[in-house]
Formats: sequence, structure tokens, C-alpha cells
Amino acid sequence: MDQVAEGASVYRVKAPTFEGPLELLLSLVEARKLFINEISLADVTNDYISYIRSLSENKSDKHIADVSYFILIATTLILIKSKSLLPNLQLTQDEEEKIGSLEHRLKLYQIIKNSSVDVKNNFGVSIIFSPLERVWSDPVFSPDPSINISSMASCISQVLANVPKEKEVLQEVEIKKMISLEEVINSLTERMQSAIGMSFRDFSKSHGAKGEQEAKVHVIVSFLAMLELVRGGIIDVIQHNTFEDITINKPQDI
Amino acid sequence: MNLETQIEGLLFYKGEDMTIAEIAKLLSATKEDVEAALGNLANSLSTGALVLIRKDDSVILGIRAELSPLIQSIRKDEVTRDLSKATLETLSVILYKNGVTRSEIDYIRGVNSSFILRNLLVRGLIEKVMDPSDSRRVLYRPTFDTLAYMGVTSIEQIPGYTEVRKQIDQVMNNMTTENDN
Amino acid sequence: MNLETQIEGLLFYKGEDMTIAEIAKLLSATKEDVEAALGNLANSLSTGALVLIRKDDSVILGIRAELSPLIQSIRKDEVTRDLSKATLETLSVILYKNGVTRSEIDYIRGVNSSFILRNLLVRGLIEKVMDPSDSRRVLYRPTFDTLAYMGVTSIEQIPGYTEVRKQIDQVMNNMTTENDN
Repeated sequence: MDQVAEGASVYRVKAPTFEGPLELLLSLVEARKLFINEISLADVTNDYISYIRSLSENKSDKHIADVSYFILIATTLILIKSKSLLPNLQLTQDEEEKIGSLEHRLKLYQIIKNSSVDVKNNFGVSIIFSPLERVWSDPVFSPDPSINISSMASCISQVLANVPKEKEVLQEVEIKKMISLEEVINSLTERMQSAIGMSFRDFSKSHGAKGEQEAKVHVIVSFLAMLELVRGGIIDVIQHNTFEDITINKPQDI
Repeated sequence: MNLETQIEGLLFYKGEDMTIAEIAKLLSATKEDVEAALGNLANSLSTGALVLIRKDDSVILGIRAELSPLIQSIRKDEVTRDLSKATLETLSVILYKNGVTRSEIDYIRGVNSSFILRNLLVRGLIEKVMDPSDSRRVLYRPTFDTLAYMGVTSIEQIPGYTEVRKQIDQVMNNMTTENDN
Repeated sequence: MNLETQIEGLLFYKGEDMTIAEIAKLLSATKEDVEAALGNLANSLSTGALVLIRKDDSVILGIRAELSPLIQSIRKDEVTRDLSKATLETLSVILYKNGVTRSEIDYIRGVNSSFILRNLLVRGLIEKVMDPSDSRRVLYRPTFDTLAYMGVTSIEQIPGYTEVRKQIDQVMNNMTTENDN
């Protein structure tokens, strides 16, 4: 994938041209020449998050709806990452299913993406044409009682009513997705808190986020950074049992 | 692909008569070659449903005479069948936007309308005219018979016409902006 | 006049797709007879300019793909080949799954596909049909035009169809067994 430049640990996504989260995710996995599985997904989570952060910082209106799709997938990636960093973290059956289904979706998407190249290469190259529209003999006026002023008026209003109004459709979907992000993060936060006996409620508060979208992304970013720290923290906890309170500084970056 | 097959494809596509000279030019062949190929084509068609009809210097692909009772009955079926909801909706678009292209109809309905248009044409409910502002474009409009059947002499007489027309034009505006990007 | 010739005449006259059931009814034949006659027709057409395209329970006559350059050269409008990446993906899902709901498409692609679907509908590259197993559900299917643009006379002839289909089914099966609900 030429959008992704190889680096030591972080893949910098240069041009934000991914239409959807699965496309982005697949390109990250393929750029590292990995198979689609939990391990590879955990590996690319940080890259994924840095990409959606760049998306949410892009202020153009057009991106706002799009970001929500990316965030939705981010929730599952967080689960996968959490699991890989904290192997003793217990996930619910529902969460395990979510992880499994993301893997499947990505595999399906990979199949479709590859086959869409075949479609592209064959589409319109050698066409089986239909004959031009023709009416064999002179038309004979053949009306039907269903043609009258009132039926025509109701038909046209039906047609006009069915013309989609762009914004509405997308927003409805968006709202549902935001809820699921909050659920995942809140519940994971609580479980980890009790698992390792520390509080990071303050930590996950967003830092000067400008919009809702941006705040969500901040939450994810903070959370992932936190996870990395917690992993280090766990080792400390095992070594020195007296460790009760860990002060965590505001992260600069992941 | 041999010449006779090319001619068959051409005639099937056009659905109207073509002169030998036209065919020869399109296929970069001599008139003599075309004549010979037409002979072969007539032979190879002899077992199927189609026939090559020759009139002076023109040919057209038609349906074998033995099949005409069948075609008559289909035609009757076509023009007497109840109009579907989709057909009526298409007609209403053509009625209110008096003079509309196929792609405009498709856009406003959100589906492809080609077969429906053919049915409306066969029934004499709509007709095709050349767009006065662009001779390559074909416009569809209701026939005079259709208006008369509805008891009006012009579209503007239909109650609520102005309002509906405004809404249609608005949708069509979106179409041009969408295509622009 | 044998059944296959009658069918050829019928399809030639109509110039649009017809279901096996419609043909059987018009010709007072059984569906089995029509199926058999269609097989014969496809054979007898194999030497000429026409081909029979089959999709689900319908058939239509078209002009052999080898004649595509010729027809393109006489068409007034250029055929648009350019489909966006997103459009191609959506079309691929519909082609290889042949009968898929909008939510399944969204699920596979990870984004909302409604505008792309509308666009494909308007272009006549996909169609909406009622799910035979659940009348409240709408399925998207490829159209005859899609097959025609791909230059194939049946969906199975699309490059890699069987293989891709198998891969999809495999992943889908794993999905259902794991979720098991």
C-alpha cells in the first residue's frame, strides 16, 4: 500500500484517503505483510488510532460522519489491544464475539477488495450490448383507468417523497455507534481499575477537545496510552506490593 | 468475427433498416462483400426466428412471418396489461416535468427506468422528441392523447402543478451538482 | 414452429428480459419445456451474433461480446467504464453474493453504502428484489446490464466467481458457527 510508509514501529499514514475503517485496517495489516488475526490486529491498533486522530483533527464537515465509522471499529481494536497487553483480563462472551467478528469482517472485506479488482479489470471492456430501444409498429393509444389527475398527483408526490435527504440517514447511524464506544471504554476502565487497583478516571478525561468527535478520539488515545503504562505498572505492582497510588502524567502522544 | 456475423450484430443493434452502402462503410468492406455476406446471413438465419428483409438497397432484421400470430398476441398483452405502480410513477414524472431525459427520470426515481419507458411508448402514453437545446438528447413527454384522456389540454392545468414542478426542479438541481463532483 | 424458435422470436420482439414463467405462460408450455428449449436456443445461437444471457429465472438476448468494439464505434455516447473504488467494492459484494441486504453490505464494507447503492440503482447496475424467504427484507442483486458490462452470459462466468463465492461462504460459515445464536 503506497499510503503507508514503513517505519520502525509506527506506520505513518500520509494521505487520509481511506473510505472506511476496514479498508484502513486491512491496509495496515497488509503493509506489515501479516495474516488477519488477533495478534496482527493488536499490532496495528496504535497506527489505526493515530489515523483516526488525524481524521478528527481535520475540520471539514464531510469527515464528521465518516469518523464515527472509524471509531466504531476502534472500540473492538481497544478490546483486542487490552487483551494482548493484559492477558489475564477477562472479556465477556459478547466482547470475544465482537473480536471474532471483526476478524471475519476483515477477511470478508479482503476477499471483496481483491475481487473488486477483477471486476474493475473486466467491467466495460467487452460488453454484450442490448439493441437500441425500439417500438416495432406505430403505438396504439392504450390508456388505463388508473391514469387520472388524482392518481398522477399522488404518484408524483410519492416519487418526490422517496428522494433521499442526505444528512438525515447518516446521523441516525452515527448516534448508535457513539453509545457503543462509551460503553466499551467505561466498562473496560472499571474492570481494569478493580483488576489492578488503581484509578485513572481523571486520566481518561479529554484534554481540551473541541468537539464531541474529537473528545471520543482523545478518550481512545488516552486509554491506549494508559494501557501501555498499566502494563508497566503491573510489573511494578508485582515487584513492590506497597504501590498503592500511581500518578500518571498527561500523555503527550502514544 | 466474419462479416455476416458483424452485419447481424449491427442490424440487431439498430433495429431499423440500413442501406448496403451504410453497412459497407461502417464495416470498412466493399458493397460486393456486404452483398455476399448478406446471402450467407440469410442462409444461416433460415433455421431460426429471424429473417433478413430486403427492400431495394436496404436491409432490416425482422421476425419470421410464421411467428406473427404469436407476436400479435404478445403485443395485445403488452398494451392491455394493468399499469404497474412503477409505470404510473414514471408517467407522473414525465407528465409534470414535460420534456425530461431518461437519466433525469432515473435520478428522480432512484432506479433505472428503461423497460418502463418502452412500455409507455408502445402504449402511446408518452413520446420521444429531440431536445431543442441539444440535438443529441432525447426528451420524453406525454402524448396529446394522454393529456386529453386526463381531461386537460396542457400540463399547467393540473391542480398543484406549479408547486410540484418547483420541487422537481430542485431535485434536478441536486443532480447537476452531484454529477459535478 | 418449435419452442426454441418461438422463444427467440419473443425475446427479439421484446428486447427486454423475460422470466421463464412468463415465457411458459405466453407459449402455453411447461417451465421444464422452456428450460430445455432455452438450452437448445443457446446452442443454435452459438454461431451467430446473438447470445442468450441467463440470470436467476430470467433470460434476455444480447449482442456477442466479441462485437463490442463494433457496437461501441457506432454508439453516440461513450460507455463509462470508470467506477469509484467504493462503487466497485459495493458492486462486487452484490455480484459475488447475488442477493444481499443493505445491512450485510454495510457490515462487509464497514461503512454506510446507501448513496452508492442509490447510484448503482439509478445506473441500472443493481436492482432491488423482495427476499423470497422474508418478504419484509429487500435484497440487492446484479442486473442483466451488470453481466452484460462484464461481458458474460451468466453470473458463474464472472472471473473467479466459484472460488470467491466459496471463500465468502467459508468465512460466513465460521462466523455463524462461532456466534451460534
